[in-house]
Amino acid sequence: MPDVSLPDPHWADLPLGFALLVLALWLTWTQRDRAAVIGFTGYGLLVAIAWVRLGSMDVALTEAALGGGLMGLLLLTAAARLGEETDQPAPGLPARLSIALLCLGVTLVLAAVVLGLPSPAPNLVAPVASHQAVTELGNPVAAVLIAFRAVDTMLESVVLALAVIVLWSFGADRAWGARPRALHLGPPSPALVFLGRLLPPAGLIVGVHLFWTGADHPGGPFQGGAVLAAMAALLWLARLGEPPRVSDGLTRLGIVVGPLLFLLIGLAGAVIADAFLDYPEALTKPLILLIEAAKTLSVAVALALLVAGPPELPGPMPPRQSGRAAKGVTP
Amino acid sequence: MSLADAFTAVFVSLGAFFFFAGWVGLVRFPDALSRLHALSKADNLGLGLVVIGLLPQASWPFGTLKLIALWLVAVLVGGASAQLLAGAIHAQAAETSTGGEPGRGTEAAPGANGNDKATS
Amino acid sequence: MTLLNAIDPWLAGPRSAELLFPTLALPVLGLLLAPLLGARWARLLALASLVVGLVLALACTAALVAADAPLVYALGGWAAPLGVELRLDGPAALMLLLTAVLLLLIGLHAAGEFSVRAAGRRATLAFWTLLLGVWAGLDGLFLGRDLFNLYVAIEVLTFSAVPMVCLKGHAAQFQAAFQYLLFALLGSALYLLGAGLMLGVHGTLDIAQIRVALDAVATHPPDIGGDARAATLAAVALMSTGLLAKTALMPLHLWLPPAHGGAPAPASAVLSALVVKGSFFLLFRLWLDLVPDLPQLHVGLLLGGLGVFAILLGNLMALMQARLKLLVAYSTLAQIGYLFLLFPLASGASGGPAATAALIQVVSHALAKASLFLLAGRILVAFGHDRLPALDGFGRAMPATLLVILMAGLALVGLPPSGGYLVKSLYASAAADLGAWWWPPALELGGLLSAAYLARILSIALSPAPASGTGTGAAAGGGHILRAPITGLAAPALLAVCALLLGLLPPALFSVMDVARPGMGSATAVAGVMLSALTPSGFWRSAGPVLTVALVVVLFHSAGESAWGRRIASIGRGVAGFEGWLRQWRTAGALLLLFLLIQVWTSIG
Amino acid sequence: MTGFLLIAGVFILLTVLLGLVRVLRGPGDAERLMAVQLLGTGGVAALLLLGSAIDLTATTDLALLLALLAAFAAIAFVAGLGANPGAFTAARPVSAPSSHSNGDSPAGD
Repeated sequence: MPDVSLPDPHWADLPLGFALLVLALWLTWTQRDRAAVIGFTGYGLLVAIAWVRLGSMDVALTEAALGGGLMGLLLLTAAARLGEETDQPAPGLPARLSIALLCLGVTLVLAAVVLGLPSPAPNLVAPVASHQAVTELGNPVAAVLIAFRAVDTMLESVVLALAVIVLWSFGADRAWGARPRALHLGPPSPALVFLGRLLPPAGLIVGVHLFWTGADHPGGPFQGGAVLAAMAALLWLARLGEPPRVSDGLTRLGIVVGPLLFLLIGLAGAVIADAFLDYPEALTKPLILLIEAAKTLSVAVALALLVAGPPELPGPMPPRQSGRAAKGVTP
Repeated sequence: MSLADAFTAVFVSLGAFFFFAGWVGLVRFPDALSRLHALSKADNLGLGLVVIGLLPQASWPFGTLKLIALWLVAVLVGGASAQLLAGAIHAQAAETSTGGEPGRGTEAAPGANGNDKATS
Repeated sequence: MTLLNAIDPWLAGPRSAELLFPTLALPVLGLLLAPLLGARWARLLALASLVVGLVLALACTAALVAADAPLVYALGGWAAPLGVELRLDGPAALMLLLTAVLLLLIGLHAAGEFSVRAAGRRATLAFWTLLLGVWAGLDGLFLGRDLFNLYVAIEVLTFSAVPMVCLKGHAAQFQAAFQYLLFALLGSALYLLGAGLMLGVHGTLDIAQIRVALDAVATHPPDIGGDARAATLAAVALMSTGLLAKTALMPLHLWLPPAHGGAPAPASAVLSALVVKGSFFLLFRLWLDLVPDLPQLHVGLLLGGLGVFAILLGNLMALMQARLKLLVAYSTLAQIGYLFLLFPLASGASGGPAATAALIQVVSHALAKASLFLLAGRILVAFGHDRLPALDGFGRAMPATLLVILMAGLALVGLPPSGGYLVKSLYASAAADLGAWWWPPALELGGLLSAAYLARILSIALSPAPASGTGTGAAAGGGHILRAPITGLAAPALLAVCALLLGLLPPALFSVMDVARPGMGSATAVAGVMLSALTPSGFWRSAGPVLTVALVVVLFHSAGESAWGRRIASIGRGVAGFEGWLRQWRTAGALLLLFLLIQVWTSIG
Repeated sequence: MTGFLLIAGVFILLTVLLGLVRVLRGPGDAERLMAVQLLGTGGVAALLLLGSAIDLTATTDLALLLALLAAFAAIAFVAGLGANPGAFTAARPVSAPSSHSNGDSPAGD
């Protein structure tokens, strides 16, 4: 980590923290979906900047890649599909007040506990730094993710692959094998098509750069994959391409290749190295790069497909009410 | 202060000024389209001037190239999203005047105003 | 035998801990291969991996017994705190075995229902992939000893369990699944917050190392060690509140009845028998392994009190349900309550007889409940619905099914020699040791209420078919009963018999649970309570009240329209209204926060 | 120089933070979006200045990322308007809420 202790305007963090707090309170208070989603995108930006100030560039990049691109897209399309009206009445004042009080209590308790923590908090910086060389990685976060705690990273990427299967299983039986259509949101405007033609090449470079630089600098497969996924979603949104069918074998391979390769190399490690998820000394760096490349691909495919939604049949969908009723009939 | 630093100081200050102007416009201008106009100024000029100002400070060649690429991307993205927003504002203005749903208005329509005050 | 002799030295050797990583990797591998192979092969893949998994679980247990010490495996060769370790002790081995056996049996049972021909490609691929996912998550939970690793495992479990609810694609199922997802994620967030806090306090996430650090703190003067201990307890409170939401301890149960009641029967069986036990097992680990001196914490009273609340309200609500699957789901809520008596009654470093009781309850309920849900699915298939008032006389159409329901039900009621009986007696002996006389009566009352709903099912099943004019009775229009094949009874019957005869197992077998938990003494405790139960007087002492209650319910059922009947029904409506209020989001959310505050308060205060 | 760059960065950040008033007050969603847009651009500028001041190359990467993804909120917003039946006078309802999206918020029972 670079030394950020030079001239550090701590006082400038005060407005940032204040803005975060105000925006968070407004977000919980407002009742209009779309306004809240737009506010939430801004909140994501602020959080990313806050992570920079806290010295966690990797987290800041993740927050920006997800919160700035895909999250806003996902939430706004969801809000659009739901319509502006919510059919639930707002809870009454007593209910709101009591929950607010309880939240305040929890916050105070947490604050008391966190402020009472030893400073500096005991941490694993020293052991990570002393063993980092084994992994031949310059970025300590990458070393933790791919070597020291490889099992967690592997299982998290399994969760992502699982999430796509789960989302697909939410589609209708008769639509199985069709394409996802959540991003078919009306005819694209010329400006959107223009962006769809020009932005993805730039995004491709940034995404690959983030993956590649992740070995030694902040960045990595997740951040890079998220950028690539955002670009794919943009292409689909501008109708310059179509999401693949759920029955497509290559797509499925793309979803699982990251965790699968991770697991298989890990299993091989039990034979050719010292333990499950260990790397043989001579091949450490190439194997790690191979895993990370596959992971980038899988993250990109999975995130893009998560935004694209479950498979749907072409043609105008039935209106909302009858759509829900039709759901009750299983073929 | 070297020449490069002076250059940086001038251009970064100008950029900062345009951000300030963009903010004033966003908060003070009366209708959505003029606010959007003010915003585009900050987007393009503000960021562009800051980038130009930082060029002498960047490492050659990758830092400089990265900065220029960033500015190109920002101009591209800023222009296109302004276009998108303007289109949406127009469509909605047309819709509100032909008796569309007022609650969705992006203009300072009374319906939108009232709706909002009730929640905030 | 020769094969066993050949591998025996290896099992006892130092490399036997290497059995742990395939146990975790196998379901993950299956889960990733399933979408590649497609719906047509997913079933075969899942069942084949489950068979291998059962063998692995048996080998793990054998190795554990042979070593008579916990098996520890450092993943990637990195020891804690830098790396992540897997650890197998007695309770974990028990859970591994239970999971492998149950998933294999449920999988075999569901093989016909979830095939491409019967359920379509979508549901088939999803079901078998998710089954493998549940298995992967559970194995991760049982083997993990690192708080963040456990978090990842429980996420795998949640993301696999939730969509099982809506495999059939009904609108109501989607709503139930969505509720389940949101509440479970709320729990995850709290857990993660607690784990992060723990890392900030101790600089490690390894449970054993945190325990060591805490013991070191305890020897410091309070003004130095006090803060760390308080922060640790606050972190445990955060994690455990999150896990309470995932375990659906009443009144944090809003998601469970619609989810477990609405899912396809095999999925309900998995969810009820295993998934809620996963988060409970983590609670077991947290409070027993992490925080010393549990009995001195008042938080045990809170958890135990909620447990009693769940036992009483869950059983009452089960008694009043109009649908069979919802009845079974509410019975799960009550049975979850039994698990939580562990916390006020645990004693000593390893929990004593209360820990044995909780683990046996996990096993016994899993067996009985999986059986009941599979049977409810059978009835659903046969009659096309599971509305109890319209199932009059179903026992005459399906006598074998009714018999198995009774066996599984009696195990839940806790008649000797069932697992339920072991649980009650072990808790009673733990309470007697602590002088806490007020817990056992709640258990007994819960058993009687269970007997009441069982008797209600029985009297519906055997009631004479109504006059043909009304046509509501199941047996009345015998023509449209779909005869389910008798082979479908094999798995539920096997499970029910196991649950009912759990107490007859040789007590020495229970000592598997004691490995690496010094002083738990399961074998002796079980032997003690079973000896007293197997005398005629001991049997009647527990069976007498149950039979009386059953008789009363049957009589009441046949004379339901009396003034007494109406009065009781109006009380019932009041209870149901209260329970409905508890299942509102704002109530459940507020209670979640409230329990968090109380836990922090009582454990630190 | 470092001090100047830092102060300029903080100034720009403060300016765009004040623009968040538009998120809270609206009046319309377009204004909210503009404020978020301004926040994004200002954030990019502030990050560049900060990164240049204390020599963090990664902040430039982050700025690049933010600039690249800045349009997504606007894209989603406009696309969402188009998807809402009645928002445009399109010939056919292009996409009503599909059957899978469970319309109800989970509140209440």
